[in-house]
Amino acid sequence: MEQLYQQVILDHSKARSGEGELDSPHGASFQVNPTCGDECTVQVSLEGQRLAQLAWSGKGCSISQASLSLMYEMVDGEPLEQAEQLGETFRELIHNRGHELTPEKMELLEDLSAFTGVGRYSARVKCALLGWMALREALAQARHHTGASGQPPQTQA
Amino acid sequence: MEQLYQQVILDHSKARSGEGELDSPHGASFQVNPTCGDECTVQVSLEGQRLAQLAWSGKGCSISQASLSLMYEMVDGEPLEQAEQLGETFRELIHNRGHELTPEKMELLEDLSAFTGVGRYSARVKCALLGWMALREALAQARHHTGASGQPPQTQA
Amino acid sequence: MTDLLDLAGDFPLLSRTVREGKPLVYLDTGATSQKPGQVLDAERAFNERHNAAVHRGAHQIAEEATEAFESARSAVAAFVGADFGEIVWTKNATEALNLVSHGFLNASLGRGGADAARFKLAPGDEIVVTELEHHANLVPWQELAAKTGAKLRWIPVTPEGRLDLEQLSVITDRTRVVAFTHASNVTGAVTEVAPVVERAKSVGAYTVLDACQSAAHMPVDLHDLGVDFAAFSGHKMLGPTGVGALYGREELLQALPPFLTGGSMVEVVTMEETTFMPPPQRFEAGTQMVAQTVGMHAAVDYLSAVGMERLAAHEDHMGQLLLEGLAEVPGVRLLGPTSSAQRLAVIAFDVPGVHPHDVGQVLDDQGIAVRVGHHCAQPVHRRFGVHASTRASAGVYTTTADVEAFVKGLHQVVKFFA
Amino acid sequence: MTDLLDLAGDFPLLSRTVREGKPLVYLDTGATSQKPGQVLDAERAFNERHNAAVHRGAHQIAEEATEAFESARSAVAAFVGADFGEIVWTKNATEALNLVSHGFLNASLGRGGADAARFKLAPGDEIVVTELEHHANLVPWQELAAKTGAKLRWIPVTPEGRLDLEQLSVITDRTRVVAFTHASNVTGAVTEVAPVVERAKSVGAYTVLDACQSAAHMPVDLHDLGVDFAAFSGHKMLGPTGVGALYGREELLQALPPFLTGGSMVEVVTMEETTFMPPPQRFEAGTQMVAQTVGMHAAVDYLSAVGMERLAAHEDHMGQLLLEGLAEVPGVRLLGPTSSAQRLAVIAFDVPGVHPHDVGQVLDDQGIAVRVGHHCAQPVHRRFGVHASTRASAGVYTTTADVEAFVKGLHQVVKFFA
Ligand SMILES: Cc1ncc(COP(=O)(O)O)c(C=O)c1O
Ligand SMILES: Cc1ncc(COP(=O)(O)O)c(C=O)c1O
Repeated sequence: MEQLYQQVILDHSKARSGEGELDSPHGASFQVNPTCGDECTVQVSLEGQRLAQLAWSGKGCSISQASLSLMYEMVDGEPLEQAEQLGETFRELIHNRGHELTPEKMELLEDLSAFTGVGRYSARVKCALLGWMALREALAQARHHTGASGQPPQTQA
Repeated sequence: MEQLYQQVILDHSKARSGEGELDSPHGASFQVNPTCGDECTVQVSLEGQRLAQLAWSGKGCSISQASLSLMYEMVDGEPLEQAEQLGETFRELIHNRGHELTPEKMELLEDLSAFTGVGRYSARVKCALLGWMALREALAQARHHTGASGQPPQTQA
Repeated sequence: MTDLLDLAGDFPLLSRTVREGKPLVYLDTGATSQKPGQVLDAERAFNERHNAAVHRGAHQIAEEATEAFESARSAVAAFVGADFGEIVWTKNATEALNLVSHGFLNASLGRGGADAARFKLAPGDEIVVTELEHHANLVPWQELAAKTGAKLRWIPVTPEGRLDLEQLSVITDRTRVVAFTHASNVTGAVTEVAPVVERAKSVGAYTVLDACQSAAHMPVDLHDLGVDFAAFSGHKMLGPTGVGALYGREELLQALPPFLTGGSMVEVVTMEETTFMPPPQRFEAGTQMVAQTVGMHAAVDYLSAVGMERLAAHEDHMGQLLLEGLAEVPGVRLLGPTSSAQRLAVIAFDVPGVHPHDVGQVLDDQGIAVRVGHHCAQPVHRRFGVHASTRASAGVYTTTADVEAFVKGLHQVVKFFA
Repeated sequence: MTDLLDLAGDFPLLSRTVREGKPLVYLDTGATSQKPGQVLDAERAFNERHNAAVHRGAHQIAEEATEAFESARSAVAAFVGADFGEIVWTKNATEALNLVSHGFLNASLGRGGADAARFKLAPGDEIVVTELEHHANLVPWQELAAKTGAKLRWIPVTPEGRLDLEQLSVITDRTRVVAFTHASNVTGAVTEVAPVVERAKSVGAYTVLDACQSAAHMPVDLHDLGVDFAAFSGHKMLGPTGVGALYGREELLQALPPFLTGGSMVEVVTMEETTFMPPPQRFEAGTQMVAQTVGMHAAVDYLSAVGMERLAAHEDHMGQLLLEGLAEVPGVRLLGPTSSAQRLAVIAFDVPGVHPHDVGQVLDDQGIAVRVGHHCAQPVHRRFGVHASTRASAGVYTTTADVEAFVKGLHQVVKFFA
């Protein structure tokens, strides 16, 4: 249990950094985890190739809420490409059935590496990724809206 | 095989006594055996409490055709009650899984006793009874039509 | 003292371990039951000896398969107090409920001739459901309403999680159908059927009972209950997945237009048109789940051998222990009646501040299998002001040791997330 | 010389005897296939170890059940040349075909929003089927036509029992759907799919392929065939009863409105309305036939291990022997192509003057199981001027001894009724 519920996860599930709403987002996405009905909305606005602002709201388990909170901390204000790459790496980690990725990738993930254990529980994979699915869709929408160049990467959920 | 296909069955399946059509029947019934799509129509007209005339048409296997042909020979012109009782006894025989009924009943059945073996083959039960189901419905209709008294017996198919 | 049952040994899955060697404590029977060896053996024996196309072949195995299939129908009919011809096989209860709602739809679209006119719905008509329903007995009626222009109304739920029988005035002269659950898969509340049926009859509405939870956990006699239609699933009552049944009063099945169409439910087919067989065949299109009906036959035989009264008493006892244990855990909120009277051993609850997923995970880590989420019943969760819950549900094989492990586990949960 | 297979030993039922000790000669695979021990073992192992509610639980067994269920989907998808998300579980092929026809109906009734508008039918539109169809791919389209006002038309059949590809002009600009069989369960004819798909595409019509017989007896690659939808059944391809599948091109499944509604296919449910999940879940309402999907997984694994090319070559050889044997029996009339090219080992015939029931009975008496009747395809029988026929059909386990017994038995039939 302690391996799954790392302290950073428990902390972030309460801290909920970045919870809120944007006034006029460029992109937004609402996602539901049909297993449990958990929901989240992620909103983004861009400035050129930068994810200028992110806000989220949602209800869900500690894993999903912590994932959103940490996502906010790590991608808000960052270059789009970096945010998207982080998302891909995080997806890879969660699909890795509880095993770590290469040291370089684990370093890139910083605190998100606390989610390594989630991959052992296939029913929780969606919890960890729900916010990131919303981010991907919101960014795709925002790019479309603002005409920001670059394709959002097309990969597995 | 010889037990199932008694000579009287093979003969009647070719003889087809009573095949034809009535001009203005008091009752008629069309029945389908959904297993094989076999069909038959039985028409009757009454005179008081007597089954004055019966005619049938149909396509089907030797069992079903012989059953119709013998039915014609045994009930045409007979009192309604007798025809209906014969039908009930025949039904009982066919549902008896290949065993004979009491000697009295077997006697009542006359040539129809050749169908005893059919009861061993549950898939053929419907073949043997198709015409008799049609007779029952046709008679019920005819009674209703002509106001002939007496209730058609309500029993299992 | 209740005569406690000791049947876990009949259920092979219950002897397995999970999460690195922990004995399994299975408290998710409300979702799906485990199957006794007797059921698995019956299915296998059928497949090894009697498997063939039903109602079709002239050969011996086809005859045997047909007899096995129809004798399963007759056993299941007897088990729920119905006649042979009143039971239609479906793949699950959900299909059974859809079969009824689509029967009404087809009648409304002009199918089924004069006989089916009684099932026609149009704007001005109303369909009544309840706030307690599983999605399976809600969404099909929403769809029917949307397609016919009928209006959907519903009976509310009391703070205890029961149908509010004071509110039966929702059923009016406009009501054509009343669809309601016999037992809630969230609150465990068992519905008092009589007043609902009485009210529905008094306005000429048809009744559709979701007997999914009840048929598995208490004696059910559908003729006594007097409903028009009812649905239940094999996998909830020790039977295989992939088989369920619709009950319909004979006279109604005679008049209801078919739903799925195809082979084995037709009489005469030309390119232009088709005539249909009488029920139950009219509703059984295509090759049926024959081996699974044989398994379901074995399941109702097993249940009958145990005796549904004894089973209910055993589960009632387990329910009481679960309720008592839950009451000991600080802060935990029960969603449903607090006493085991008129209630199944289906115990849903909220641990404030801890999401059900996290509750379930910590229990799972101790080998305890419960259900978390909305249990396919979002409205009743909304009624209780929560989004999801954790649910422990007992079965004929549940033991006091299972309950003790669960209560201990729940204390652990509260401690972990404190 | 074909590499003949020798697999009967894998199939427990084939070693039984019938009619007082006669070895069973099973030539009714076209109706339903027998199942190898591998399939029965896989299903049983699932039930004994991994049975739980799928897509719902947080506990270990529920995770395992979900993985088993979804990995079966992926195996079946690969087997028919489809993508994972393009396979929807159904109880049989009939349900799969109804799912598509009801998707069109629901769209026509205004369900499914703007996305579904492409599936709307109205008077003036046409649906094209063929005279060769099994009732499962005919009656649902008759129903759809009756409910939407669309007109049903059909492609005729050649004297040999093949789709008449000279008559594809039946498909016109008015055609919205073309539903046709990949292989006839009566004549055995395998359809040349490309010209039909090409013609349908050229007029913007959707194609629906009945792959029930083909998927079980020859390599099938649905992407290569380019059809929009396809249906098949587990029980015909060595798998369990109670499971089948719909294939739909991803883009189309995304747009098609749901059919059965209930649990596990919804996102947000209020009393007033419901939003639905993406495919394939949108089409999988209620508890699924999970154990049966696991059995079907084992079946396609078995078939793949044999190799569908080898299986087809083996069955082709059996088909040739059956055709040769039949030709020797005086007076017997074949309903279907006389050569085994582009044809399955499904051999229907008429013995003039002897009703199929009687043919079947005399064969059965010798332990030979064949199918008699209209085989759920009345129109093609009418086309041949007969009411019913006798059909022998081979499978992967059929041996030359089976064929010899059959031919000998048929001589017996002719003698008996001479
Ligand atoms: C060609 C064809 N189509 C459809 C079906 C229907 O399949 P099922 O009965 O499994 O739904 C069958 C088999 O009965 C068939 O042979
Ligand atoms: C009360 C109730 N109704 C309906 C259903 C639906 O049953 P199934 O999923 O077997 O169709 C369930 C179970 O999921 C249930 O608990």
